[in-house]
Amino acid sequence: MESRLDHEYSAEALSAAIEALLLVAVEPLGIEELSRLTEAPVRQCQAVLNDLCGEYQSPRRGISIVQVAGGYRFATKPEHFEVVGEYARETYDARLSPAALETLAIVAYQQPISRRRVSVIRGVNSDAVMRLLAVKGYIEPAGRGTNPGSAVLYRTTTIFLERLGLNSLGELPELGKYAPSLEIAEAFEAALRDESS
Amino acid sequence: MESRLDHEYSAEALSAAIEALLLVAVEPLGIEELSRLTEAPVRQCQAVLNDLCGEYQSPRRGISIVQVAGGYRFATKPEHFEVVGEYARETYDARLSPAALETLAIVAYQQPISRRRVSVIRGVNSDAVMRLLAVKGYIEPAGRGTNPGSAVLYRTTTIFLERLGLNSLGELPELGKYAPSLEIAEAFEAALRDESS
Amino acid sequence: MAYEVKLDVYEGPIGLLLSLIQAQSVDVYQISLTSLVGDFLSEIERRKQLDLEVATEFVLVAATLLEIKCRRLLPGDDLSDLDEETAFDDERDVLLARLLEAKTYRDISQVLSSLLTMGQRRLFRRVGLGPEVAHLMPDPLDRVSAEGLLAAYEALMARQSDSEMPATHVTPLPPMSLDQAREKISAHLGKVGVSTFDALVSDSSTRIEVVMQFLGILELYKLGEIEISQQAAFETITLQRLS
Repeated sequence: MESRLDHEYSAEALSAAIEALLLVAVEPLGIEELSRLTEAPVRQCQAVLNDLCGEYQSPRRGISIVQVAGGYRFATKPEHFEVVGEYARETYDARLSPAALETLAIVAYQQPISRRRVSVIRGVNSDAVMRLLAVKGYIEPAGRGTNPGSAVLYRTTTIFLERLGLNSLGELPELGKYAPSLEIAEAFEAALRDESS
Repeated sequence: MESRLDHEYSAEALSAAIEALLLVAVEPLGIEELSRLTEAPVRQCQAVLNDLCGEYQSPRRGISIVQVAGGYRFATKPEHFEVVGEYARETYDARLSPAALETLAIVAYQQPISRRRVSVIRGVNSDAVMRLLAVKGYIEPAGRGTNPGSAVLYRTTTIFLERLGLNSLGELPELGKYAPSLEIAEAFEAALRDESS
Repeated sequence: MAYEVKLDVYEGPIGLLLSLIQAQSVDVYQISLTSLVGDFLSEIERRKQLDLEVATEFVLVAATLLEIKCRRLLPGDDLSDLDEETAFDDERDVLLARLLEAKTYRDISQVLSSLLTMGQRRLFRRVGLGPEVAHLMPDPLDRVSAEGLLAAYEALMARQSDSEMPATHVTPLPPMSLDQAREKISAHLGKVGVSTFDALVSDSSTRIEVVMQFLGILELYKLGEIEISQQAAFETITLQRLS
């Protein structure tokens, strides 16, 4: 295969090309994708990328390359949040109401899931909250269920993973650990059974 | 005025903060705006920025800071256009083409309109598509809404009209029966605004 | 289509119940069902006053709660029909399971919230392609006419009206609170002195109204304002005003 540069990449040229790709990417770029786009071997890409990440660690830099949602991405460093956050508030508003957070948690752990099913779990029509989450980019349609006439199913997005700083859904906190303890369950049950307890 | 860092910025910290701002800025940032956001004097900002631009000149870097009308922004260097173009084509063909048409249609028929509202109508986050359309020259900012803190509104450009062979917006095909849905979109947007506040 | 959505509405009946339980006491062992039922009903009442549509689900949960409460208020335990008991237990278990599920998601949403707060301190570049490479991007208006643009817009708008909330999903709450039920019973017995339960609820069209009035009777009985008599289970209930 012919290389785009018509010659073997030098480490420096490959590093620069990867840097350029990361600047224009709207989603995290995985190492395979970088390798395919640059037509350089995965191993070389990874080595170059590791060095590049290291360079941006320097305190002189206000930005860094972070690994998130299964790929690499340019991001501002947390210490500049005060300055950057003010500028970007309109574009990057991440605040969510408790209802939206609960809905997001349900989608995150039960995806792919229909709006209707979310409404059933929450016991209240959740269409508007689901729309808000889609507009904010946290969830997206993921096709339809397998039966004819099935509803649209939703899943979380890479933006969701980015905002939470997770590399994959597998890094979500384990649901089982947050199930109510036996004591709580018993107390709830008692509340629904015996007036005296 | 008190500095955000509770002390005078070191040149290094200011440089890092400016770098972070330039990374996330949607529009080029002017020197006055950088000074206001960082709360550092214009002169200091300019000096630091000149050094920063110089650093990115290095052939090791695949990106640079360019000065355009209105301010400074990050850009990819010309020698990487080919690899970046390949990414642009792939991303665009796979994901963005139908979305772009839909988005452009909304802007055309509902202008001036904010990015957020377009997302509300489409039901998915449309920021990336809006930016691509702006880069392509089909839409452009048309000032802000009348309320304080209003979002930037977008409209179609003359390039858009030329491309479609129209003399004016009045020549856009007339809307049929779906026009009343505007109210639905407005009701949703109102609901979402309540929700996120 | 005129409707109003308020922040409150986003909390479902199970979530509301959970909030009330957690607001009531830090010690979950001290939960009082009576005040739970009262709080739940007055919250539904408040939402109704805000002129909001209240989901059927709220009414169903209220009915289950009321049923649980009714059983406790009843002297003895004569309702020993096995099928009915089992059905009641199932209903209560479902409510319990949903409460525990809601608590799980509520707790974990706190974790997501703190991850989001931390994640927010680091902002990603979303600007995408710069103008310098605009010419490398395919043209979205390639092969697209003004009519094509209109078609895309109309298809989008049609899809949007399809995804409207179905009006059947929510129903208005029947217009009766516990207080109103008690007042109605007192007024009714004040007029006729003695009445059957069937006569009392003859003008009530919904299950929840009947349940409300049944609960009202039990409360008035506890307060010693009325006398209740019934020959056997499912026989006619006779109500008589005392004093």
